[in-house]
Amino acid sequence: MRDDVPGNTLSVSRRTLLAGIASLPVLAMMGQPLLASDYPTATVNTTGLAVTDDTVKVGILHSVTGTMAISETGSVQAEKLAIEQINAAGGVLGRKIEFIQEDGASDWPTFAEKAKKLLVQDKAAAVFGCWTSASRKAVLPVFEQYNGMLYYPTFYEGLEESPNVIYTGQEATQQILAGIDWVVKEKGAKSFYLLGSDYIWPRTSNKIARKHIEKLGLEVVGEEYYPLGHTQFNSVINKIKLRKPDVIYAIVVGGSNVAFYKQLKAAGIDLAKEKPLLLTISVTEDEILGIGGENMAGAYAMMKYFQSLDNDNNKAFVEAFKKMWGDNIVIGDVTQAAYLGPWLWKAAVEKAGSFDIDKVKAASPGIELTTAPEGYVKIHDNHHLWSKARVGRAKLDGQYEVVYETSDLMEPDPFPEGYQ
Amino acid sequence: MHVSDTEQKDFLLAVEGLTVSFDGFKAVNDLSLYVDENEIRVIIGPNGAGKTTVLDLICGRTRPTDGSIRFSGQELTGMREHEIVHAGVGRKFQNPSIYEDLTVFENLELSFPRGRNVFGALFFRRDAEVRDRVEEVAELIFLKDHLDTEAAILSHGQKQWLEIGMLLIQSPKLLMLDEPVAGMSVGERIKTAELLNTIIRNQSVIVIEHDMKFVEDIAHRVTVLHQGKVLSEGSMERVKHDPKVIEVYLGH
Amino acid sequence: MIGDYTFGEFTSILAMQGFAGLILFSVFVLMALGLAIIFGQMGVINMAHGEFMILGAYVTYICSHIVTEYVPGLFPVYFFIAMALAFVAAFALGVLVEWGMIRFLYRRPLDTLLATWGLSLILQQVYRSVFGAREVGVTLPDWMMGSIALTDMIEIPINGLFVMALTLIVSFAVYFILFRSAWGKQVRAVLQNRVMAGAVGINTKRVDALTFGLGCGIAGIAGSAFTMIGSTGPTAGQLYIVDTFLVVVFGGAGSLIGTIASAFTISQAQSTMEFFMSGSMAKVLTLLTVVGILMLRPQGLFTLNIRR
Amino acid sequence: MQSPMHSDSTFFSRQGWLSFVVLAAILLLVLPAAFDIFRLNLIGKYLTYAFVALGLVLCWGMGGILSLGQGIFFGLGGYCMAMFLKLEASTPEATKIQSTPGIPDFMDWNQLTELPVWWQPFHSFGFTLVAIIAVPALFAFVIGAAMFKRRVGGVYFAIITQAVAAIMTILIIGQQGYTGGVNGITDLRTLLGWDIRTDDAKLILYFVCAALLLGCVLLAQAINISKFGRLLVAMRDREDRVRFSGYDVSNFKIFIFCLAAAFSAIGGAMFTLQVGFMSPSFVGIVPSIEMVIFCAVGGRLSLFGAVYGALIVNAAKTSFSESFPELWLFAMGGLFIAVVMAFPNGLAGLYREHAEPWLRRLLKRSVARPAVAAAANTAN
Repeated sequence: MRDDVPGNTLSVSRRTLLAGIASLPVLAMMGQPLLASDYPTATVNTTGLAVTDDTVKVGILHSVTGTMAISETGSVQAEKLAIEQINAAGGVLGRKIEFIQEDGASDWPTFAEKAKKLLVQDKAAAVFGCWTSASRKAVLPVFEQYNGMLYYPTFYEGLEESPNVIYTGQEATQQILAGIDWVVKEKGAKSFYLLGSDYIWPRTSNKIARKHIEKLGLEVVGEEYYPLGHTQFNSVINKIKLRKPDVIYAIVVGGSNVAFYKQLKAAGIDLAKEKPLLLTISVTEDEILGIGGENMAGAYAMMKYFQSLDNDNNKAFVEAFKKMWGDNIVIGDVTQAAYLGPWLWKAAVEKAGSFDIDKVKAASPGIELTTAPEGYVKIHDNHHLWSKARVGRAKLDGQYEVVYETSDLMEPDPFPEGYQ
Repeated sequence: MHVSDTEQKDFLLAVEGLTVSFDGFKAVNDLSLYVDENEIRVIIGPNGAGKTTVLDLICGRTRPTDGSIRFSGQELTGMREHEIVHAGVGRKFQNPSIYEDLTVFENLELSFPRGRNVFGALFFRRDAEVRDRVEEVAELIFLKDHLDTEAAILSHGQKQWLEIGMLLIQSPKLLMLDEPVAGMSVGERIKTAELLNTIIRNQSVIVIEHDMKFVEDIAHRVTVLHQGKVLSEGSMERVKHDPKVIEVYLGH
Repeated sequence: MIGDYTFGEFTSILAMQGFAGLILFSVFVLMALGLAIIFGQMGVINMAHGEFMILGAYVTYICSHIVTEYVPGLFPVYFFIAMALAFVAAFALGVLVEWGMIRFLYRRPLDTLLATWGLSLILQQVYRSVFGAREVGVTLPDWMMGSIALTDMIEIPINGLFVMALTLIVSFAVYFILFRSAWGKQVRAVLQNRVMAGAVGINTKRVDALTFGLGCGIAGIAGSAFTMIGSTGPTAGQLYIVDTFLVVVFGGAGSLIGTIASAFTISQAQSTMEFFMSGSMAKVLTLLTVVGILMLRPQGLFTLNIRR
Repeated sequence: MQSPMHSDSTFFSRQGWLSFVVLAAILLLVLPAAFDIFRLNLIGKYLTYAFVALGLVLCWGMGGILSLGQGIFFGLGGYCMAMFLKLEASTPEATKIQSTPGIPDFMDWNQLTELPVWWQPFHSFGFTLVAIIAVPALFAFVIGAAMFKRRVGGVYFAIITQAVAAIMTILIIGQQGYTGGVNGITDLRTLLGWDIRTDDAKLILYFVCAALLLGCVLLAQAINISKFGRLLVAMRDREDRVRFSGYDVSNFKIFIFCLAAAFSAIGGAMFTLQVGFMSPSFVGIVPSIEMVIFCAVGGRLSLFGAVYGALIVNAAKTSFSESFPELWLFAMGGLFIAVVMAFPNGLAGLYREHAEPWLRRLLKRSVARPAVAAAANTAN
């Protein structure tokens, strides 16, 4: 998805994993644990997955090293937390989850290689992993060939629908459309300047945004792409000043982010004044850490989840997460989506009454999760999630304040008619 | 000796009005020089007189700012180095420039004028013709018994000979030797003089040398350079007694 | 494109764009000066140049933390202290690297390339282990943020002015050190004729170490200044390396004036093209032009036509 | 006079043949027997880098031309192959979900409605095979001709090739409608109807890869022992002497650069086949420099060393990143420095200095080796 964020292993805080268990209140809503004895291994596992009478193996496949480690660390932490909590609540079909973690090393062939290892050698019943589109594209053929289950957490450009993948993040239309409608309605925005790092996600997202803006009869006054890692944005800032758009719609990623927002501020564009207003889909709380709250304050982000979300599920989630991984940690949209993966898988397995991939696949559409930190989610027939779209306004302290959420769940539409 | 009937002759090498400047400094300034067939010409001059630069200009290593260099009817200025070599000009450098990792045989073989393009070199075969020619040249340069010696372990003088041999094997019409006897023993100098006198049966030679004894032994004519210009030219005798030359060499 | 805008807007934008180009120019000069000394004067290809810059950036980051924590009163001026420390840290590391590695490789420029690339990998991992993988941000004193509004349209970023002033100071300092000081004379003597310089009593080893250190130190200052503009992360240094080398090579190695001229040419070209086309294409076109010109004129823009 | 060196017929020395047989046995017998297909596929991937390293031995080790842009050619070869496979995978039936069925998926996502003209020829397998070699070689020719004719060499050449690699990456990523962008060209399935994703196919592809590699080693050796090979070394050490012996030095450099590019391209194409996709992450500066280190670790003067270097460094990378991911960069960085400072001739040099004398004593072989360093270098 977002790409090329320089960085590497965030040294995972060494606190005891058991801390996570303290957050059992979340689990109260999950009903009574099932007993493994009611589900004999021979019947729940007919395809030779790594399922025994009391354990089931899953894979975690993210980059722990390389440029993507910085972004994927949160997802690994969330997935481990979810697994820990599920085990504490009795596991899946009465079986404890054991995870095998592999490092994709920010290198797409390595992802493919490790995915294959997880499926072929380890017989993982499910894999939670990947972050960038490139890594997902690299592993997708592997999952389809060896019939595995992948839970993919990142918001992404859509244009994909694989029976072997559950997309727990938003696809582009879910993330973008409601937010644009909101700025048009609430902020009276008439003209937009689209800006992005140069690769598929910003380009596709901008394409969808542009079509939507034009459908609304409004104007796109500029569209620009900069290479990943670009750090000089003065020219484009000048162009923005010249064209005077109401909204800067920015999908800049990685190190470029920091440069872009700092230079924007230095050039006298104070986001807090909202003239122009800045709307982004690429800056989560994680990224603000690097950009600095003072450079970002006043910007709007369109996501489905913000750490500040005010509901009981989220409070419990944030508390458990901090207990497990440290108080200083921030939780972004993708981290939350990664947290959903193990829970959605558990629900599907228990609905199917089997670990068999084909049965899990068949059982997945319609699975609901009322305990999700973002509220309520449900798996669509197209394997994406129904979820709400929200808009947050960045504050000085690096958190977002939720200023808008859709009243209904947005339907996932990875191949949006009229936006292609 | 050669009589200077310069006007009528077809020179092997005719350098006229040659000038080169490096950032305004004229290292060679409007220099003219004529070399006959089968002549040994020695260029002398104090340090910085432009001797080596003249050789560089002739063999194409340095591009002249102005002037012409005609070599047996061909204009050399503007030609690329290897084309100048193909035209028949061979050049030995001041410090022996040989392939130290290779044997004497291989050094000579690499200089053998066949298979000089990419595919020629790929499909080059070491046949009898090559062997015979290598041996022939090796004999000339007194290295017949060292054919299998790695060039690195030759004496300094032998390295000088080897480099001369590498030129000879190409049968050039003009050899340009930059200080060929530097670092040679007296015996080696004598042999080198012999060698030069043998080879001018078929070719001409331009030599830069400081060793006056050696110069006297070999020179047909001497050209004295000073500050990029020809100061004096003629037989060794004449040059030696030219007051301008004495002035330059003995100082004021 | 003038058709869409009023004359006033157009001139403003011309001014703004010129200024953007100047900032980019300053950035390039800061990046390239250190490299020009090391590569141009010493013939060493320092692929870890970017990492020396990042060292400066991290030093600044640490300073900002220490100052906020312990001596908040100094905060408005801490940046100057930070830059001085950044220079010292990068200089010291540079001297150490020269002593431990570079001095064995003076005759093998291509090998310095590989060895310093290895060094850059190690430094990246050190930064990552020490500072974490995340990008870190430096908090700037208020007076360095924001901009001066000249007109409605024309706003001059203060940090841009700061970088430009810094570039000017550093360039003059380098000029004086290399061309007006006794030590500079020694440096140039060693570069021109190492043996002879040694023979007349110049400590060539010391000169080498200090020259390398100076180049690295300037990189440290550059890195420190860049915290105002861009991000600081373990691998951020690699983003700069190709640009920096192109600036130096394009200018003609060995010529500091050439480096400055080439930084000016490349920055103006890139900034102008960025205005008329997408950033990616502008970048590609700039690089292509530079490579193309280098193919026609491999010695770079400015070079002495020397006698071989 | 008729000493061994004067006869031109020794292709390899005796040790050279032995080394070749050992390498062939390792690649074709030992490794396939020792590892399951999953690991073997990985090794096959490492071997594709050995093609690049082999090219670098010729170009850098022998010829002194350090290219920091070999990833460009690896990538071009890989992309040519990927384009063919992608077209084969994008049948109208397989892509009926798209708004324009029958074109690669990423084109559809980028609103392309028909196949670009320059993609058309990649429907033909024959054309693709030619293109895999010809496109990179031609590109290398253009770069080489422009640079070498103007005597750009050494450091300048390295930096410029690096810049070209940067340009290539930005272009490929930026032109995603035509190239698949940062994702690359993915989801490749069949080669002329043959499913390349099955274990059997991977096994066969491994053997094809190993055989091609051995073929390239032989070709490289043939060049080494030819006059061309000696000229290459001569040019590296005494360029002016070669030039003034009447050779157009630039032509030789261009040729060897093109050949190295072609080797890299074969590697790239085999990479695509074995891994199942191609992406710009193999084109840029970092992979290009890593490829140089494979060659340097193996020994920049040794053809066999290059192969072992690529294998060993990559195997180390995989196992290191599995067990101590944090240490990997330290190890890699240390390796660079160590190779340059302590053993510039790499593993091959160590082998020659230490292992070989010991082995010889062990085998009680007293055969005098040819004294020619160059010949010995290439034979080991």
